[in-house]
Amino acid sequence: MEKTITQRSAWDKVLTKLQKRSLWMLHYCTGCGAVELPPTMTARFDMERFGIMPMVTPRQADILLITGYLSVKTLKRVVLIYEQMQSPKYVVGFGSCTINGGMYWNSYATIKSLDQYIPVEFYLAGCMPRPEAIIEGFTELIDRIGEGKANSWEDYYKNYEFYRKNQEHVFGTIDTRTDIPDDAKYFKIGEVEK
Amino acid sequence: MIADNYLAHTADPRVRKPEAATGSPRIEEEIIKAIQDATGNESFSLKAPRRIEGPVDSDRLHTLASLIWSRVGFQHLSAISCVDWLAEDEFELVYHFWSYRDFCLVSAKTRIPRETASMPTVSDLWQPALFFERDIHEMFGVVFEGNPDLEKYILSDWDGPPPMRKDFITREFAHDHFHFRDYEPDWDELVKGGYHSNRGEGGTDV
Amino acid sequence: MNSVIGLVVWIVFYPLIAFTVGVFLGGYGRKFTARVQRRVGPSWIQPFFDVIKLMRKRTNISHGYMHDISLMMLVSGTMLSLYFIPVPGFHYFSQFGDFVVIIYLLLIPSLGMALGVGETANPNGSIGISRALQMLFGYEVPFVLTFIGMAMLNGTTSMYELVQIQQSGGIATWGIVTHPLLGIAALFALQGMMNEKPFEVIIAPHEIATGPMTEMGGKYMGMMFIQHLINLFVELTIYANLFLGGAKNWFELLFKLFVLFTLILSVNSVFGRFRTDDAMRFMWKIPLPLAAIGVVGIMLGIG
Amino acid sequence: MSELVTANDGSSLMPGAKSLENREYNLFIGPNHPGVEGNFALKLTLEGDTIVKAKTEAGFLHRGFEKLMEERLFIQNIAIVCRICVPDPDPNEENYARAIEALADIEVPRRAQFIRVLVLELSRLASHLFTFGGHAGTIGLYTMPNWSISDRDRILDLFEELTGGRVYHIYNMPGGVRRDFPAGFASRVRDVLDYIEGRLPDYDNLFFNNRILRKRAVGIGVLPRERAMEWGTTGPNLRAAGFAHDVRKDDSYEVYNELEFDIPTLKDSDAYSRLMIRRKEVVQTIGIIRQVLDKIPEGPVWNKQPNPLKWRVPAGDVYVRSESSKGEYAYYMVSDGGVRPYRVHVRGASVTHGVHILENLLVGTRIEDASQLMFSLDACPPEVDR
Amino acid sequence: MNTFLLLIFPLAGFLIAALFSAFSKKGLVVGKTFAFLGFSAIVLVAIMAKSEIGSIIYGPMMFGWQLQFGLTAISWYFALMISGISWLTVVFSLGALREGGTYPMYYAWLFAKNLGMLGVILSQDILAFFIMWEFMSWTTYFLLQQGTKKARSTAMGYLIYAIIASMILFAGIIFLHQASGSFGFSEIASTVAGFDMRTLILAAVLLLAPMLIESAAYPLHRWMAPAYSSAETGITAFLSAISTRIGLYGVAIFLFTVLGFTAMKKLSAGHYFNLQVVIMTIGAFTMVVPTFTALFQHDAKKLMAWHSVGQGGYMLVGLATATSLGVAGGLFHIFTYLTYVTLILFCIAAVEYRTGTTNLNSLGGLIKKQPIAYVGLLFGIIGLAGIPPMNGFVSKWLIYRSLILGGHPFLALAAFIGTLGTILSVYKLIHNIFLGQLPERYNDVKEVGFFMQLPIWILMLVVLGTGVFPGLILGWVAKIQVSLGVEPLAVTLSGVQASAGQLNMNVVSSVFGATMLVAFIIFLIGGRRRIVGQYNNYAAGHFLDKTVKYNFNYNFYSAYEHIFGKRFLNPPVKRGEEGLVALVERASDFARRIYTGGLNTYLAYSLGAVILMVVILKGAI
Repeated sequence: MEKTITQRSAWDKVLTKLQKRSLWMLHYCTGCGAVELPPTMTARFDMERFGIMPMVTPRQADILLITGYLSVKTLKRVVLIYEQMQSPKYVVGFGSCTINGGMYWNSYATIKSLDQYIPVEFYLAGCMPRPEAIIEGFTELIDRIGEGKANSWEDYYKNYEFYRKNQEHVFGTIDTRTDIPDDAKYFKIGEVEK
Repeated sequence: MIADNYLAHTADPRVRKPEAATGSPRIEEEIIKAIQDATGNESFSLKAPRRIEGPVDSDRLHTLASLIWSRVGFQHLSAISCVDWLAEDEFELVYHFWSYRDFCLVSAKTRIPRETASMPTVSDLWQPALFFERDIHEMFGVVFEGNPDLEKYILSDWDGPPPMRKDFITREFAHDHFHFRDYEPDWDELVKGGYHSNRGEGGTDV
Repeated sequence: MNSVIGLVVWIVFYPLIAFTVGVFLGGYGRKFTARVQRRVGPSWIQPFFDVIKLMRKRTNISHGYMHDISLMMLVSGTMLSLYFIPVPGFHYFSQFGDFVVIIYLLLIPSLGMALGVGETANPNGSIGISRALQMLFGYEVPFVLTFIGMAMLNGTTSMYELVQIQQSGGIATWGIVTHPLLGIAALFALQGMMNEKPFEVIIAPHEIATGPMTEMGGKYMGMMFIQHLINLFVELTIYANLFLGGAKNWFELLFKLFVLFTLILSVNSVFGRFRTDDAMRFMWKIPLPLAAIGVVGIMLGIG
Repeated sequence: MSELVTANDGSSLMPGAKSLENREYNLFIGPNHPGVEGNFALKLTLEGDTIVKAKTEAGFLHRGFEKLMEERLFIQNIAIVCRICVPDPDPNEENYARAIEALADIEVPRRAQFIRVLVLELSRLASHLFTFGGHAGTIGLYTMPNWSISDRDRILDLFEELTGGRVYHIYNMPGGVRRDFPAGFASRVRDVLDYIEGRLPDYDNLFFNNRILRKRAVGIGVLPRERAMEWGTTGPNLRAAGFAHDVRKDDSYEVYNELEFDIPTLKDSDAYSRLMIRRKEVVQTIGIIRQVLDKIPEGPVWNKQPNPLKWRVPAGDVYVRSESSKGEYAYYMVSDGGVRPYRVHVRGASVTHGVHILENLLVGTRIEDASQLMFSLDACPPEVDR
Repeated sequence: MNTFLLLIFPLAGFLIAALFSAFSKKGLVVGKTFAFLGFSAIVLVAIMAKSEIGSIIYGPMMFGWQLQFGLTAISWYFALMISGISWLTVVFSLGALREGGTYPMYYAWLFAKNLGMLGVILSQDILAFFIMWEFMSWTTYFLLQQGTKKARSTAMGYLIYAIIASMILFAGIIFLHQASGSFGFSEIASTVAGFDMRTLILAAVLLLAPMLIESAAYPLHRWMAPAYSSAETGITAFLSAISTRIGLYGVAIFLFTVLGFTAMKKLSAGHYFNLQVVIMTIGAFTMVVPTFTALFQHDAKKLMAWHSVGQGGYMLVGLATATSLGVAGGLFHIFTYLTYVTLILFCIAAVEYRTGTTNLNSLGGLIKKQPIAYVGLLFGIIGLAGIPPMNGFVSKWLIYRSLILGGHPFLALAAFIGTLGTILSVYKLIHNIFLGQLPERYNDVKEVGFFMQLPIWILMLVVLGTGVFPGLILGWVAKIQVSLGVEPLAVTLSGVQASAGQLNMNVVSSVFGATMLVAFIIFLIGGRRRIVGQYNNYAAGHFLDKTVKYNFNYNFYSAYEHIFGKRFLNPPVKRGEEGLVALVERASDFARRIYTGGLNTYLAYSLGAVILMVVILKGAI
């Protein structure tokens, strides 16, 4: 029943064009890459040119920026916060550590591949990515949203079992108080795979 | 009581001793002698400029530390380090004391057995020891008797063995517990359809 | 208003006009602040994009029916007060309710918001509301006193008549000219009313995580945005009507609004925020005595 | 429910209703909150808006650096130690290199020592500018971060030119530094220093002399000198309490004892003086960098070392200290004569400021001031977590 | 005839209920039924009595004067309110009183209290007024005792004030009788008109002071909140709604009928200082100070009790303006206040019935469990805060207008400050009871039963109905104004038609409705929404569960404490007064030991002493 990209109505396209100009980023410094965000936000690179603003609470945020390595302890919080965010939501993996663990590949405390735990829209490679790279990434994200392609968040609803399994493998069961499969049914987001 | 002692040792901040700041050996010899007088411990020696170190028995450490603290004036506990000597089956605890008065660092080293790793706390003398001891307790499993707060702090979500012990191999743990990226992704697919998840076996991208 | 159709057209389009003006004011505000901060700043209609984005969120969470209703109260209360504010070409409703009504109608959004935020059961929100309500004492008291002064002076509590009186006499009869003390006091109060720094204690992201907005996401936040934008228009227009002589036409009105807003923004962008109690102390130390002196002057002038 | 209801005798309160009355509630600041520096959490218990109990929670940034270092070659570790403190990474590299130099008895060329001082001080400058922005952010003065952080970017550009990295430089090697100045670098450093010095009056007008900042920061989180020393405060926070302790002078390293600079102190030891001490240090730091540029000798920048992949450092242990922008930094390194360090213990500057001192100072302050207090202590969570 | 029945029915009810409670051991159901029937009858009689306005019934002779009772426009207004609120209280009590409770004379005293109040408002001469006044005060005392043990001591606090008020009033009556030789209102009024300044001041003080004490005007207001709040909650509602307002009835009668405008005009020293301004200033203080005391209460009933003090200030100010707008505002405010305060206290009682507490620091999140009580409370607080479209707004609007246009800017400001304080404290009330986190122990709480819901529904309807159509009540208020000799208000069904600006509540409400609809449409345009549990909440990345108390309610408005300091909340007056009450209690304790009876015995003695005093003073007359 779900509308695919090609079935979008003209009205929908217009609204998406407007909508993509506003992206709010969750103010959550998960890793050391966060240190490059203040320069990106402030006068020199000025992220707000693209309508991107930092936001405090997950309820208002569109982008969850995982700025670098994630320790297991943080991953729990990230999952909680990711589930608290309102769809559509976009996860951007930031830096090499999110892709393959980076230089912490043998650390007992950090995860090695972010997309096993939450769906990632795309990664920004580098350690750490420069503000130019961040802005490049964001414009890429804006373009994808405009084209209706940025739908990775649906993956979490559709393949919740997979993500849940991986999460539980790392840190056991947690109660985020959000019933994702039921939410998927309620909000009519895709089909939940058995 | 503690505050009084600090007051007694706290020199006026504006009156500095430039000759001390340059670290003349004379002062360090005086300190070694003062430690010797105060504690009767003769094993402390000058290792490098402004660095004095010596071994202490684990059961005498607290006494010695309090004497160093109260008579010689080493008011600053710079750090407590722990080294796991697996081969000797011992933990070595190194207490680094700094004197604001004499500009000199004293490292007191003590060894305790690995199995029954336990030390009296020095947090009654130096408050920063609260953190260092809790940290060592978490990372090595050393119990500090008398420390009021040895709860897990940094590793509060960790249920494995104390990770800094030498017999804990982090590489193996990481390989067992974390999913490593499969390094043969379908790049064409990634470029075309937007990157979703590389879900290993069975998973298909949307 | 000689034709019913004209009236209906006004009633339908007035909120839209106010919203549009609010969008531009909001965008201008962000652009202006950005320029002070040596940035480029967002688009002029950035608030509009934000609203569209927020209203198009697929999943929204609510904490209960009061949470929903509170947002409706928020928007409707602001729209309601909007209708009672006379602007060039439209003052139909201002005959049915005077300034006292407007002041009270402006409390509906606050109360609605407070109730909804209360239901979200988030202490950040509750602290924010507690601060917001306490701040009412800070800015409403001098503001109401200045209004009482103006009403006493002109012998009417109707905002439309106040505008007419000021319009008829030209600049010399503007409230800010005849009673500069009241005008300045009200300007301070306006700064607080618009929740701009240094009186921005309600949102305070570093302290209470945006306070009342903490649990607002998606369309809830979108409605808050809509209310905020209309409110910009409402509050600035109230001040313009009371002290800047209202306006003969919309160009004049918009000019006054943007000038006034610039004034407020320039203070906003170079100050941090007060603590709640300091903010109230400030309001009681400067604007309130100013307004009181002004009112005493008016009383003596009458007596 | 019926057992709760004892309203039959007209009593409006159930027995023990007083005990049900729970005045305290919990409020969390962080990890997902702008009011904390980095990924860190304050778990507050409040009564009204006053903090009655404060607990910190760290470990969100724990990567097990000390463990990782034991698994890597000496040379490999240079690349990861800088990650321990994100805003001010260079003391880590310098300390690590100096520890190896002490163990292996390596001579560092004088030019390299001067360059190290230059890098350290530039890093300190960058870190302080960052802190100013953060502190201003906590009181809602967002113009200041926009100014100071974009000014900090000029320093990062210098780093990029010198080392190739904006944030992490991986520049200090055992035996010296990785490369010499590019052509014309010194004059560009001077330009940036002039620029930043020229900006300081603007900062003063906007921020340091801002009456609202004074209103909010004066008298917040007072840490008397005796108590500061008891709690192991170091660095600018200790100097703000009126005690002139600076590792650069007292336990001098590199060529600091050849450079002239003051140790500014303030007496009040509140959030405002902790901020102002950093403001004063910026001036000192600019002076130090100018002296470095004036006095820097010509010569090699690196004593060539044997093949780093097979490099064995003699057995022994060493404790090296340095003064970072946050306070005392120290590395305790033990080598067993192998190719990898046997044990490296990192004593970050924030382990005292960010944990127990913060917890103690928070009690009795108000929720409004919590994050300002943390930023005034300039506690850097990754140093705590390692 | 109906007027007569208005006195007879409560009297009979009192006697029967008293007998009943004396002889029946287990009679709550019977008592409830009897009270319900009895009060229904009184309401019916009160409604039917409208046609008898203007008639006079002569009572027994006393002191050579035949007591007169009768209905006027204002007394019918009050009679309707008294009987109506009593009926609602009884209906509420049908559900709220539990079997096996210790309410020995609950309904008897309720009847007696009704008799006293109806007697006061029906009395057409000053002697009858005094006698009924005395009766009312004593029944109030006994009614107050029907609560906790604490209520006994706080009731004593009330009694001290009541006795002082009676003494002053008694002195005033003697004084006026001496001067005019008559007890009739009109005779006294004509004599007063001839008084010189000093005598007039004496007369005004002697007549108005007791009324102000009874209506709990500043600074004689401190008895009320502790006394009312420690009573049983239904009684708190009843008492704060109407009992104190009898004092305002007295103010209205004495101000307009006995003293008259001439007195006000005479008692002046300049434009800004006369009797009117003095009363208005008292009113202004009454508006502001108790409202702020309410702000810092931690008990819902106490908070509301302080508000019932504070709201009295508005009525007093309104009456004292003696303008068309102001008097209408004051009189209408008595009605509006009565409706929403009863509503609020009934809702609080509904919560108390289920949770057993009214402590604001231990409740929370009950909106999910008791939605009807919540909506009731919401309507009530919107009314109390005076926000459109509830009726509280109309009465406050009238008072504001009269103050602003009457040239009293600072009084108007005080009224506004009082309103702000009200908004703050009622928000605290609703937030701490119904919003926020639901403690685990209240997971099983249910909505209350039909009989407790019924008055809530009725009052909600009234609060909204008279807000949208204020003309329903204002029409009668205008008639009262005529009878009091004030220029009547130009009233329409939808509001007020005044010279300088009108108020049309129909327009305001319908625009409100329309904008609400628009807002609802905007709400629907947005995506689907889902209601989540209370622990699905932003906690800066922490996991919430029931062990975390994540609810801010204690010391809700702490910034004021930072500004004023804690002394602000505990002024010296209060301490002195507590000392006085303690002293009297000790004395009564001593007396109890002497007479070996209960407290009631002691009271009977003191009642006897008062009567003795009357007899002695009779000689003077």
